[in-house]
Formats: sequence, structure tokens, C-alpha cells
Amino acid sequence: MDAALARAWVQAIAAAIDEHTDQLTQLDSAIGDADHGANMRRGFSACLDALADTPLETPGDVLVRTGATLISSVGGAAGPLYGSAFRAIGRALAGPDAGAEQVLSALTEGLTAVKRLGAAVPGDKTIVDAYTPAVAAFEQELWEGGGLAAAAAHAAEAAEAGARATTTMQARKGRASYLGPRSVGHQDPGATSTALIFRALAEVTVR
Amino acid sequence: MDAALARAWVQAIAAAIDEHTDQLTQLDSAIGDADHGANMRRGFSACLDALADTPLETPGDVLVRTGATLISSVGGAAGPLYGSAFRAIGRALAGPDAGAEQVLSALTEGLTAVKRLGAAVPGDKTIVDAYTPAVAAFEQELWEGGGLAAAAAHAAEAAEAGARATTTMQARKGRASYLGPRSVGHQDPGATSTALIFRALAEVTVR
Amino acid sequence: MKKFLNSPDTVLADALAGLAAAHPDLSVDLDQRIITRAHGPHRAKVGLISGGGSGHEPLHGGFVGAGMLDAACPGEVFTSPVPDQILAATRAADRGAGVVHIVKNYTGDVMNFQMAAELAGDEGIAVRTVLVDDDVAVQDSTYTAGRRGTGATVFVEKIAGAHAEEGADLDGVAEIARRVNAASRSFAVALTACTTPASGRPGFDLPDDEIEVGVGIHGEPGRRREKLAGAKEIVATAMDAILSDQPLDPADRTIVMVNGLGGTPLLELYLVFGEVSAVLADKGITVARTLVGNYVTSLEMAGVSITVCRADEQMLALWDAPVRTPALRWGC
Amino acid sequence: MKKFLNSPDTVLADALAGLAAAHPDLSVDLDQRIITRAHGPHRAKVGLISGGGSGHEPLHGGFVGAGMLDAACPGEVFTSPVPDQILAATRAADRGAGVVHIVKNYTGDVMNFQMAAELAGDEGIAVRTVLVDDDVAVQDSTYTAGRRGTGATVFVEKIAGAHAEEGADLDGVAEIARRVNAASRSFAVALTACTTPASGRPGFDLPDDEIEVGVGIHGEPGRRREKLAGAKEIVATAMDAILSDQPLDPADRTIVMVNGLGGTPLLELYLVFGEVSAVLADKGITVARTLVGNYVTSLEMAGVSITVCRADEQMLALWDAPVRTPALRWGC
Ligand SMILES: Nc1ncnc2c1ncn2[C@@H]1O[C@H](COP(=O)(O)OP(=O)(O)O)[C@@H](O)[C@H]1O
Ligand SMILES: Nc1ncnc2c1ncn2[C@@H]1O[C@H](COP(=O)(O)OP(=O)(O)O)[C@@H](O)[C@H]1O
Ligand SMILES: [Mg+2]
Ligand SMILES: [Mg+2]
Ligand SMILES: [Mg+2]
Ligand SMILES: [Mg+2]
Repeated sequence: MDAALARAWVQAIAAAIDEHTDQLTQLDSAIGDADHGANMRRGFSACLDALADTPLETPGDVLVRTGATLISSVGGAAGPLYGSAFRAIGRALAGPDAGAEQVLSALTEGLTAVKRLGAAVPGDKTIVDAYTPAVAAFEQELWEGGGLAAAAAHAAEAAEAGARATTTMQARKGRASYLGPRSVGHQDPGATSTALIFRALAEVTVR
Repeated sequence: MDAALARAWVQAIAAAIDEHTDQLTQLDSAIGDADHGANMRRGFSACLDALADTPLETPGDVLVRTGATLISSVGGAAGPLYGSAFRAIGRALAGPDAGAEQVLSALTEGLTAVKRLGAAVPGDKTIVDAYTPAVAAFEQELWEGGGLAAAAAHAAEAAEAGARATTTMQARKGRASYLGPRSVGHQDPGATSTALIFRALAEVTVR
Repeated sequence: MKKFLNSPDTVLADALAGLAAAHPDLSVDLDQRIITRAHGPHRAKVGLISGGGSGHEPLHGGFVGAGMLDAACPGEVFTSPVPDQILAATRAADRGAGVVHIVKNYTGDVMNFQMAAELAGDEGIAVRTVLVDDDVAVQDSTYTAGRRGTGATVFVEKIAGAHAEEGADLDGVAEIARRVNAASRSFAVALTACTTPASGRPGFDLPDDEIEVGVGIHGEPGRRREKLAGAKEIVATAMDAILSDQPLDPADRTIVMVNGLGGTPLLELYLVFGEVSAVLADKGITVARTLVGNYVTSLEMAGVSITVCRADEQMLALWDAPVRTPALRWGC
Repeated sequence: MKKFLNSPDTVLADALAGLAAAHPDLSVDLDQRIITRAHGPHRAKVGLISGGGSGHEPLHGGFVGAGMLDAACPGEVFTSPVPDQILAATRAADRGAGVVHIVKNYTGDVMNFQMAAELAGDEGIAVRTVLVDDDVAVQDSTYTAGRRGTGATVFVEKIAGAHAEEGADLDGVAEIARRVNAASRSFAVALTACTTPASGRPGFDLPDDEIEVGVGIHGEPGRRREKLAGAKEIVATAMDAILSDQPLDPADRTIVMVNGLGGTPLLELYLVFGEVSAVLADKGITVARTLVGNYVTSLEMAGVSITVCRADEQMLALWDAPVRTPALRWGC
């Protein structure tokens, strides 16, 4: 992954979020406060602006800047969580062009950042429930000899499955936890946006 | 009309209002503030209480007390208007038993009181539009040789026709006038309650 | 109908009990249904009372206190009080210097207050009646009951109250009250209807993309229906109505209220105020004092009224005078 | 969606412009999105800031002023502010004596304030964070994000604000803020959902004869749904939840708030307050101070929250201390 690919990834996320803004908001409406779509759109459109006029050399620079922009524009739970994740991913991608293995460890750093900040574990009905299986699938594919594109494709599928699997969970973190058993039966908005983020990675890596 | 008949009239009005409370309120909802039914019910149920424990000798005493009770319990436009009307009717029925002619002039006094206080003329879409034809029909029937019961029956019919005729009028008095042309197409609540009052008179005079 | 109540018949009684419990500075007579100051005034001053239907809270009970009203008499929801009640409030407010009745111009209010004023006169209490009729949505013509009294009531009660407090005589208090009314114009727009406890149903049905323009404060439909528009356009409509009725020029200083009708979030009221102040700034008119909030409501109606008063120096000074009521308080 | 707005994307910016125009006592930085006092304080004192999503007005901007907050940082509707914004508010509030962050306990608020506190620490500003978590509808367990912060925020901001004003040091202000929070419990009930500008649709569908019990202030559904009941029963449910979590005894003195969630008429809030005060009177518990009105709202949601604080002498004295903000004002 080079700086151009990192940029392409962020642009692809922005496009996906734009397309799914309403879906994310309606998911958040059912078990939260109906702002996740607007939050993510505001954040990634700010990222596009932030990246537009700056020459950045490494994928790390691009993604650290993406994380910082998310933190300073999103707010809510998603801002710090995704912001920290992208900053951590970026920090782990210092060179001009990272290989698939390095991308794996960067993604893992991102997950660690999310878990450290939010203290969620798998099963809590959060971002972590999409992110964890995505990283595992990414790793598995590399282990089986696949390249970046194949790993990303598997990660996207796993993230989507992970997001779907949140439907039957009872939330134990974030706003949805206030609903207790009533949170069951709805897919988690954050896990859903995580799936969009991995799908975007899969898309740009095959190009 | 003696005191007993006057009492019976007030009781019959109370029963009729009770039955039509919701209708009056919904009419008032369309072109006013949705309280005419509740206002009239509160007023006439207070009249029942006020009359219950008091031996009153003349129909005038009964109806003056009815008027005073309406004034002190109804509020809104209907309270002073109907209150003044019944006080005026009562004041014109001093003796123990009034003949049909005397009832006519008492009813006329009531109408005069309404018009003096409210300054409405026929066509303004108010109580006056039911009251005026009712008194005219009452007089006509007496003139044609009818008695109290027949006169009251004709008055009731005329009041009902008068109330219905308010539907096509544009209000020029009371709250409905704020609606301008939008007041057209709805029957006036006050004219409707006036028709109930005359219908009640017709009912008790035939017994 | 979804409301916090025990029974439609006891709404007013129950709410007055709560008002009494909430405000030790008020004295609430639950039998006579009048609200007076719990303390003072301990000297002769002109009494100031107002009343009208309930459902407009904090009007009028929330404006009883030092610097504003001496007593309020709330009727049933959207129903003017009865003469007995108004008379009781008049007596309570009378300290020998006479009493001013501030009456919003509605047929029922006017007639009931008039009867009470006659009764008070019979008892030797001097009464002056001041009619408030500021709503430019209604033409004052022989085809209407005259303009409605709405938002300007707050301005009249505050400014006349301060004048009474500083010792003005009966005619002086009535005179400034009339001047404030004459200098004030209001216009209101509703996004939704409201439901009275007695009716149980919304006063009108409004499609999702339409608004009622030129509404009063009794849940009635407005002068006309329009398509929902942006805040800027809606404010332009309202300000046009207000400013074409009483043109202002750059030298004028104003008191401006953006008032919620009960169901509008404060966030939106501020947004509306922003548009109002932009319109006035554009014309070079000074906004000298402001009120943004729920002051004259129509139960839970989502809507907003705008009131503009062209204020002279005396009015501004009296506006700034101390006031200590549940709903307006400053300077003490 | 029916709202007074120009575009869902500009709601906050437009409302802040209106807030700035409405209150000369506030200074509103439209770029940084922070609200500070326009005048003073002119001496070193502990700074007090709070913030959170918008849509809860008058919280928090309406509580900026002498005797209460030094600055507020409003996020987008129902979205906590971002660290930059909180940092800007922290800087504006800092007069060398440190700054207390009053944070309602929501995952997003907590994380953003924590990041801002770290950044402020890097700049040498001493920050103490006080979490408000008073809502007894949520269990504080590993199965939830902990109790939500709701109505008690007003009590914390008022009392800690007064303590800061009288010169208490950073730890002293944080300590009393924590004590007020620990002594306060809230519970809320909704009759209707609310609609955020970004979503355009109500947060939930509620049949005409059902209510949401145990709601928060972000338009989310509550803990459970119940049949609509009379005010007395609804209040009994809420007071049970509050008093079984923190039993009070007759010697206790309380500050009680009956707070409208935005779309409830004041008439009904008073009615609810009457029931609350009857419950407390029944148990011999003294209501020493009261607030009835819209203080912590959830856009136009029809609903009510009840907050009870067991107040000691110091808290009551600080409650009574002068405050001069748009939404709470007395003693000056
Ligand atoms: N502690 C946490 N750890 C990981 N993810 C979380 C946590 N809390 C909340 N989330 C995620 O954040 C999402 C909500 O984000 P958003 O709606 O933008 O913020 P907010 O909840 O503040 O309104 C949830 O759907 C969930 O996936
Ligand atoms: N000036 C008037 N003269 C005669 N009748 C009037 C006048 N104004 C109003 N009314 C009658 O009063 C009725 C409304 O009564 P009600 O609803 O009880 O009082 P309010 O209008 O104060 O709510 C109207 O339907 C109309 O018939
Ligand atoms: Mg959310
Ligand atoms: Mg009516
Ligand atoms: Mg009425
Ligand atoms: Mg949020």
C-alpha cells in the first residue's frame, strides 16, 4: 500500500458512507440516537478536504491525517474510535509502500486502539464485532498465500458477516446498551460502517 | 310556564348538552378552540346543582339563577352570552305562572340581551342566527293561534334550521371570524347549542 | 390523546396545585382559582391583573410577582375566566389605588372582564381595562372580532408592571400599557396542531408538508395554509406582515420576542431568532432587548410567534426594571 | 420532517448565530463553536465548562454566565463535541486556576472530553473531569455503558458554578460537583419520539396508547414500553425508581426538578410537579428548592424527567447563590 492507495481507500470509504448515510442513521435510530450516518459523512467529507490540498508521501501520513481529521470533525463515539484506529494504522505504515504483512499489522494496531479506547470485547455489539473477524480473515488469507487484494476481500466479507451477526447480540457498550434486551434484533450501526470501510479497502486493492 | 316547567327546561337542556358535548366540541374545534361542549356541559351541570337544593317559587327565579350560574361557571364567550340571556328571560317571568305571550316576550328579552352584549347581527354566524328565527317562529305560531307547546316546537325547528344555515356563512363575530373565508363550510357551535336549548323547551312543554 | 393528566376535568385544578407547590413566592387560591404574590407589595400601588384561558403557560400565572402582575385568574383550557374569578383577582390586587385589567382581545375574555369590572365598580374599586390586540394576522375590521391579543401581552405586563411598581397612578399605568400595545405587532406560524384535554383530538389535520400561517394561540387553524418552507422564508413572511403593518425606520429601537408555542425546541427558536435579527439588521433597525423562549404557548403546538415592539426610552427603562416572577426574572 | 430550519447541515451554525444575537451577555465563537461569558470573570477562578450534543437546549449554552459555567461547547445534534472544540472551551475558561469538565456519561462524550483533557494537560492546563450519571433507568453494570447523565447536570453546573465563583480551588469545585452528582437521581418517561434534523424520521413509533418508560435525552427508546396511564401512576413509577435507588428519610431536604423534554406543555409539567410533591410530602421529605420547566430537553420529545437531589446545607446555600445566565437567573 502506497500513499495513492491509501488516498484511494479513504476516498472509497467516503463514497460508500455517502451512499449509506441514511442506512447508518436509521440503524442508529433503532438503538441509538440517529446520528451515525451524519457523523460518518461529516467525518469522511472532512477527510476528503483535508487530503485534497496536501501532498503526503507515505500511506502512513495519509491515514494519520485521516484519523486526526475524524477526531476533530466527527464527535460522538465514532469520532474518537475511528480516529484513533486510523491514526494507529497510519503510524504503523511509515514507509512509502507497505506490503500485505505490514498492512495486516497496521490493521491490528487499529483494532487494538479501538479496544483500548472503548474497552469493548467481541459480543458487545460494537465496531469490534466487525473489525475482529475482518482482521482474522485478512491474516488467514495471507497465511494461505493470498495477496493484499485477496486478503482485503476476505476481510470485507468477514466484516460484513460480523456486522450481520450483531443483530442477535444484546449491546453491552455504547448507547445501545441502555436498551438492554431491546437492543436485540437490530444490526449495530458502528459494525455496519466498519464493514463499509473494509469493503472499500477490498475495492481499491483490486484496481 | 311555572317554576316546575322552568326547572324541567333547564334539566332537559343539561341532558341534551350532555348528549351532544362531543359534537359541540368538535364543531368548535373546526372553527374555534374546541371548548364549547365542555363549556356548556360545565355550565349546565352547575345549573343542576344550583337548582337542586333551592326551593324557587317562580319560573323567573329559576331562570335568573340559571343565568347567574352560567355566568359564574362557563367563561368564554358562551358564559356571558347565555348567562345574560337566561337572566333576562328570568327577569321577564316574575309571576308564578307565565302564559305563552309572556314567554315570548321573555325569550325576546333574552335575544336582546345577547345582541346587546355581543353586538352580533343575523348572518354573523353566531348564537343570534339560531335564536332570531326561533323567536320569530314562536311569535308566528302564537299569532296563528298555537299554544306554548306548538310555539316551542316551531321555535325548535326554526332554531335548528337557523343553526344549519350558519354552515355557509362567513363568521364576523367570535373566534371563528379569525379564520375569514375558512370559516365557511362549518356549522357554528353556539348556534347549534341554541338549537338544543329550544329543542329542550319544545320537549318539556308537550309533556 | 397523550398527556400527563389524571382526568380532563381536573387538569386545571391539578396543575394549580403543582404551581402552588413549585413556587413559594406565589400564593394560589385553589377555590377561587386566582394566583397572587405571596409577599407584598406592602404599600399602596396600582394593582395589575390579567387572565385568560389556561394552556398558555407561563402566561399569566408565571408573570405574577414583584415588578409585574399582582394577580392572575386562569380559566379552563382555552376558556376565559368567569367574572367571579376576575372579581376575586381584582379585589386581591386592589390596594386602594385602583386596578388595571390587562385583557387579550377575544370575545369571551372581553365580556367576562367587562362584567367583572362592573361588579368591581359596584364595590368601589376603580378599574381600567387595557385591551391587547397585536396579532397582525387578523384584520381589525367589522368582519372580525378585531385583532387577537398574543405575544405583546408579555411586553404590556412587564412594562406596565414596572410602571405600577414605581408608583404611577391608575391612569398612568393604563396609559403606558396601551402605548406598549399600540407599539407592538405579532405574527405566528404553526407546524402542528394541538389537542385540548377536553377535545382529545388535534384541532386540525395538517399534511406533513404544510404549515398553518397566521395562527392564534388557541389551537385554531390559521389564516391560510402554505407549503412548508425554510426558516428564512417563513420568517420573511412573518416579518413582512409585521413590518408592513407598522413600518419601522433605522432610528427605531425594538424589543423583539421569538416565542415558542409549546412544542418547538429552543434550538429552533434560536435559529428563528437569528433570521429575525438578520431581517432587522438588514433594515438598520436596532434590536435593543430580546426574549427567546416559551412565554405565550398554545399547549404543545409546534410553532413560533414573533413580536416586535417599537420601544421608546421610557419603555426600555421599564423593561430593564427589576422583575421577580417564575417566568421572567432579573435585577433581583 | 417539520422543523424551523434552513438545512439539516446548518442547524447548529444557524442556531448559534441566533443565540449570539439573542444574548449580549454571551460571546459565541461561531468558528470554534464555543460559548463563553461576554464579560468577566475578571479574577482568577476555577473554570467550569460543559458540553455535549445539541438538541438539549438550554443545556449547556443557556447555563453560561456568572455563577454557573464559563464556557460550553455544543456538538452537532445529539453528537458530543470534538476534542478541538472542548480544548478551545477549556482554554477560554482557564484563568490559571484550572478547569473542571462536567461530562454527561455517554461513551462519546467521555472519550472526546478525555482526549481534550489530555491535550489541555499537554498545554499545562490542570483539568478535573466530573462525570454525571444520574439516570436510574440504566443499571451501572458491565452490561451497560453505565448510567446516563441527564437532569442532574443542571444541579451540578449550578452548585459547582457557585462554588467556583466563591473562590474554591480546583479540587474543591470538582469535589462538590461529584457530591451533587452522587446525591442526585433521575428518571424520564416519553409520550412521543423526537426527530433529529439529520434523520428526518421519528426515533421510534409509539402507538397512541403507549409510552416509553426510562428514556434518555437522545430520542432513543426507553427501557420498556407501557400502557398510557394517569399522571399519578406515571409519577409513582418514576418516583419508585428514584427512591428505591436512593432511599430518603424525613430529615432529608431535597432539590427537585420536573423537567420537560421539549414538547410537553408547562401546564402538564406543573401537574406532574404536583404529583411529585405529593409523593414526597407523603413520605415526609422536604422539598427545599424546585425547578419546573424545560432545562434538559430532547428536541421536541413530549416527556418529562424527574430529578431529586438530597441536598446538604452547603449545596442549598450554593443553589441560592446569585446566578445570571439565559436559562437560570436569580439574585442579580
Ligand atoms: N465502547 C465502544 N467500543 C467500540 N465501539 C463502540 C463503543 N461504543 C459505541 N461504539 C460504536 O459506536 C457506534 C455509534 O456511533 P455514533 O452513533 O457515531 O456515536 P454516538 O453513539 O455517540 O451517537 C455504535 O454503533 C458502536 O458500534
Ligand atoms: N359576539 C357574539 N355574539 C353572539 N354569539 C357569539 C359571539 N361571539 C361568539 N359567539 C358564539 O359563541 C360560540 C363559542 O362559544 P365558546 O366556544 O363557548 O366560547 P369561546 O369562543 O370563548 O371559546 C360561537 O360558536 C358563537 O356562536
Ligand atoms: Mg449515534
Ligand atoms: Mg370555544
Ligand atoms: Mg374558549
Ligand atoms: Mg450521538
